[in-house]
Amino acid sequence: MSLQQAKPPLPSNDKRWKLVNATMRRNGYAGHALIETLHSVQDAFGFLDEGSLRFVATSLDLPLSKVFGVATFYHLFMLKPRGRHACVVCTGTACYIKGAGALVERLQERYDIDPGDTTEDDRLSLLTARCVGACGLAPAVVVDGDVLGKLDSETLIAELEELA
Amino acid sequence: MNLDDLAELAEQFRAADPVVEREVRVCVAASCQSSGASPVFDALVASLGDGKPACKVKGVGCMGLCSAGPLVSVADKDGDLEGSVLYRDVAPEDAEDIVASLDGPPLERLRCATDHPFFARQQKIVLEHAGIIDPNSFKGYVAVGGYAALIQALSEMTPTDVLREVTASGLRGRGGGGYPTGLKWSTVAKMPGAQKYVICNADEGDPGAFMDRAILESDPHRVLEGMAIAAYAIGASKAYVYIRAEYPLAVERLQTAIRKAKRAGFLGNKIGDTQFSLEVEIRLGAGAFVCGEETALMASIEGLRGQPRPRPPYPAESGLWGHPTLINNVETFANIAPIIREGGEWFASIGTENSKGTKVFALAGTIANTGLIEVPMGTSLRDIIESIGGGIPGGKSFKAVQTGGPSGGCIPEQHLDIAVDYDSLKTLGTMMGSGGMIVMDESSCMVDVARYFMEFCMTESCGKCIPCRTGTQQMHAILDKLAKAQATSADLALLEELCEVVQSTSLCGLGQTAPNPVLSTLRYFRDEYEMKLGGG
Amino acid sequence: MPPPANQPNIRVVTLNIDGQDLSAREDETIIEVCRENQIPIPSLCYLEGLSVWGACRLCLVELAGQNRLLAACSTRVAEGMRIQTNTERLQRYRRTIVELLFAERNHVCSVCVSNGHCELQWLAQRCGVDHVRVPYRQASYQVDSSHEMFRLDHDRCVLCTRCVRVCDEIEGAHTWDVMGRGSDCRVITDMAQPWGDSETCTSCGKCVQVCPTGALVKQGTSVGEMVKDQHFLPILARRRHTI
Amino acid sequence: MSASPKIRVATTWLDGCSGCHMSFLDMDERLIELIQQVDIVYSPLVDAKTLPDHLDVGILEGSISSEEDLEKALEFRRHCRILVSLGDCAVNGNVPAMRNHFKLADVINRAYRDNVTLQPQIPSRGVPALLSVVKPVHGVVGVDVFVPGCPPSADAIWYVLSELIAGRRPDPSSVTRFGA
Repeated sequence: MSLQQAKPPLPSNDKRWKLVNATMRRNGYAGHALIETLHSVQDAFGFLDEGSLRFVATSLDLPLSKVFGVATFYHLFMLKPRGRHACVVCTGTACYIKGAGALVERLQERYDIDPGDTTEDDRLSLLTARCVGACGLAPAVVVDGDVLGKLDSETLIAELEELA
Repeated sequence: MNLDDLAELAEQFRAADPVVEREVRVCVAASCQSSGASPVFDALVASLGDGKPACKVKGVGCMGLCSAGPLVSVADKDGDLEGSVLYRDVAPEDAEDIVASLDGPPLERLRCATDHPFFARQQKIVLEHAGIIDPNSFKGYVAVGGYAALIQALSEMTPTDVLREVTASGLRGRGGGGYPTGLKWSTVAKMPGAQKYVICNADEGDPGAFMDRAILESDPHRVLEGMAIAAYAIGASKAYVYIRAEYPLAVERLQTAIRKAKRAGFLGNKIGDTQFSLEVEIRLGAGAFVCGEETALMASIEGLRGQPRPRPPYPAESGLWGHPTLINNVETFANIAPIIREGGEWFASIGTENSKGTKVFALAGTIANTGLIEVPMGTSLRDIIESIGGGIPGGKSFKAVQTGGPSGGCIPEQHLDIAVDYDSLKTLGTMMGSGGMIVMDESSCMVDVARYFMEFCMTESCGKCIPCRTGTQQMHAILDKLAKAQATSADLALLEELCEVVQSTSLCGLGQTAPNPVLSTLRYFRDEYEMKLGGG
Repeated sequence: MPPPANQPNIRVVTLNIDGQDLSAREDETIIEVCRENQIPIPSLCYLEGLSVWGACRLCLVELAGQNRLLAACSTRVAEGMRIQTNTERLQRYRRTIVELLFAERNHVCSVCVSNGHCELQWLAQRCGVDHVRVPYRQASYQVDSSHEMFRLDHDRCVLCTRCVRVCDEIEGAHTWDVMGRGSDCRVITDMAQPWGDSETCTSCGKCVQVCPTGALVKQGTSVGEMVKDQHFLPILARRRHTI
Repeated sequence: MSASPKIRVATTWLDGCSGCHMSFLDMDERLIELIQQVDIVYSPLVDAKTLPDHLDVGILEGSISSEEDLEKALEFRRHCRILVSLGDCAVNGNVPAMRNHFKLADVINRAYRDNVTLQPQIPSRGVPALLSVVKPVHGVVGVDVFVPGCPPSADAIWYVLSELIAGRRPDPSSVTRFGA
């Protein structure tokens, strides 16, 4: 007797679900494709909400708690949407030696948020990274994907203020 | 396919562009990209136009001196970096001048001397093509002799021959532990079972280390070639590259390389018309340092929480999905092709008694020349820091160099003359690690450095075993008290005791080595700790 | 996936534990041999009938000729092993590990429903933990009383994952898992929603019975009233594996 | 009967319920035997108002929750050769330390305002100021003997005192434990 679970319908007509589904199909809906699939959900939607986690769990036939456990283990996965802009301060050793700690502190103070949080107006998320690998540019900050190097906090804040 | 066929193919690729005599090479690895290499590349292409058909702008991998990026070198078609004219801190506005100088003397205002010790003292094996070939070009790799080692292995050597060469080379794992590579390969090869796996560990997580990223961004095919040779030697038909998602450029280049190698028949089914097949798949990490530990890495490939499990059984016996698995790091695989090409004995002639070959280091921190270097094992720390690295800038004095990342330690001035290899670093209470070297000047507080690394281990602890999960937290709390001059001598004694317990009882390497930065700074800079004692 | 392993011929080995010469099947672990021979080894995550987790590090033992300590639960015996289970060094480490556990969450034995029937409490006494040298973390945790029969108190949880394993391996529901990382780890049901809202929990109560502390308990119990019964586990585990 | 001079003992309670002292009294007829060998020179159970100098054994019940607790603990440490933490509150904070999860201001408001209907006010005179974090005794002074239990049984206390009288260092984990 086959107890195979039927694949669930896509959660909505949003085309992005097809991308997610394609990742799972490419991996034969195997349970070990969970992390790959979560990456594709986050690439498509920017974060992982409960609905998408449930969809992935049912599609890959994995327990809900296991999926949630994996999603919360890896720090790259976000369970909340990010702000319109993201400022990632590298806290690798080279950047730390060159003052990344002070950068983070100054940003916390200026925007009243902790690393990992987003300002109330959803404008800016402050994040930290374990070495973005731009040690030659220490201290390095990634603002919306662009690496800014050898920064002091006032220049950085001026850059951030310019963002819409 | 045999070596002659491949040589013919390489000749074809070299001859494909007969008019080109000189190349304007722009570093397009991540660090130079961060300093604006892409606009420089575009400006050079635009400036060159169709005016000089004998010259060509080419994107290449890392040239090493990252702090001076964007780097551009002008070289003869088959020329190396040392023989080239190197320009530093190039801006798009400089493109016109560089192009204009192609017919005349070099542009002195941007020139960066290549006879400087930074370049002259290096010996490149792993990075032999970095900064010379286009990492996105399969043909470019074959043209410089790429995949010859694989074809040689497949057409002229038995798996046992390959194992013999790798063993003879004395190569040790470049990921940190320094386990003999030949022994590891032979163990997996001897394991019974039809299904075996090769895994390339590209989860370079040590803060301040970017060797593997640079290798993958500069010369991805070389890593694939090493993996394919390993798979042939141990009898695997499936391989994974586990790579950090934080390295999008490296991921992209690796994907391109896999696709092109497969299309050309150097990966996939029946490689080089032999019975040997290998599928290579990329698996992305998701921000967990602990996944650099091999059992955690395998859990992550299996789609699980990246938590280590007790060893034994080792991956060689029971790895991915319970099958024998070979895990090596990027740099280890990058050493394989030259070992097959030149022979294990040749490789063993480089380096020290127990550490053979070269090692790639990422130099960072308060040092004049920040970047990527490759030196023979046994080069002294003083050479690396003062000569190659150019010493401490700003008239400050050297205090310590940190090696081995969060698992390593700090080496003070009095030990700078030590010859760097796996064993010498261990005697100093630190380790080779993956090759990050962070230089600190007199303004760095060593208690603060220890606290920084403990904070790292605390947040990166997977939470599975008690000593690491809660011990790192308690040690961090004491270090924090110390840094704030609120700790007592009883706190310091407790810190040392916790170091011992966490080191001896933690489940995996992360916890077992988490106390190292504390222990090593206590060993060499105890006075700084004692000066911080307060709190009555 | 791996093909089923051939059952090799199991040999019998002899080894020495704490000065006693013993024989054992070579597929046994050190802890199994110790339990058979009434050699006490403290443990928390290990439970006969569940898969080995290897996380509590309390069952570490010393093996002659090797500096690295071995977890008795995850190490198979081998011919000629000479093992020490209770050296001064091991006692010191165990003591510290138990202290670290007490300091991590909020174990207030005097008001705990498992008082007097708690494995952590016994361990503290056996390991000579009469006080905790490290400061308590004082992190706040919620109590989940949403399930009609059971209650979850994170304050008492030691993250041994016995609940996760029994639910997955014996009951087959996999309602429990662990979320987060490091000291933020927490046991959860389904998507970390209240236990009472779980869609997958069968209310079988096995998790409650295997929980070593007062983290998972029956509703309606008062201080010291929660007595656990784990006799079902080896029986069910055996039957599961012989099917 | 011992001919040697009696051992001078002081006890007091800090932030606790006094249950450990009640358990002490539960030694019943053994108290008579005890009194042959020890002098209880200062205790809630006797009349002395000030803590004498040069004591052999000091026994503290309760945790360090207020400035007065802190002062008493420091004074005991100064005056006593051997300091004993008696009971879970003294040993690990126990119930009093459960307030550590809340801000002190919230705790005080809860006690003196939120749940009070008649003239709610926060007392400022006659009661010692609370510390922001409740600590076990060894969190502020060195402690020599730890006797966990809530309360430790009379037997456990008897064992500990007998050992101390005999000049030995007791191992209370053989007779009591957290929450016992």
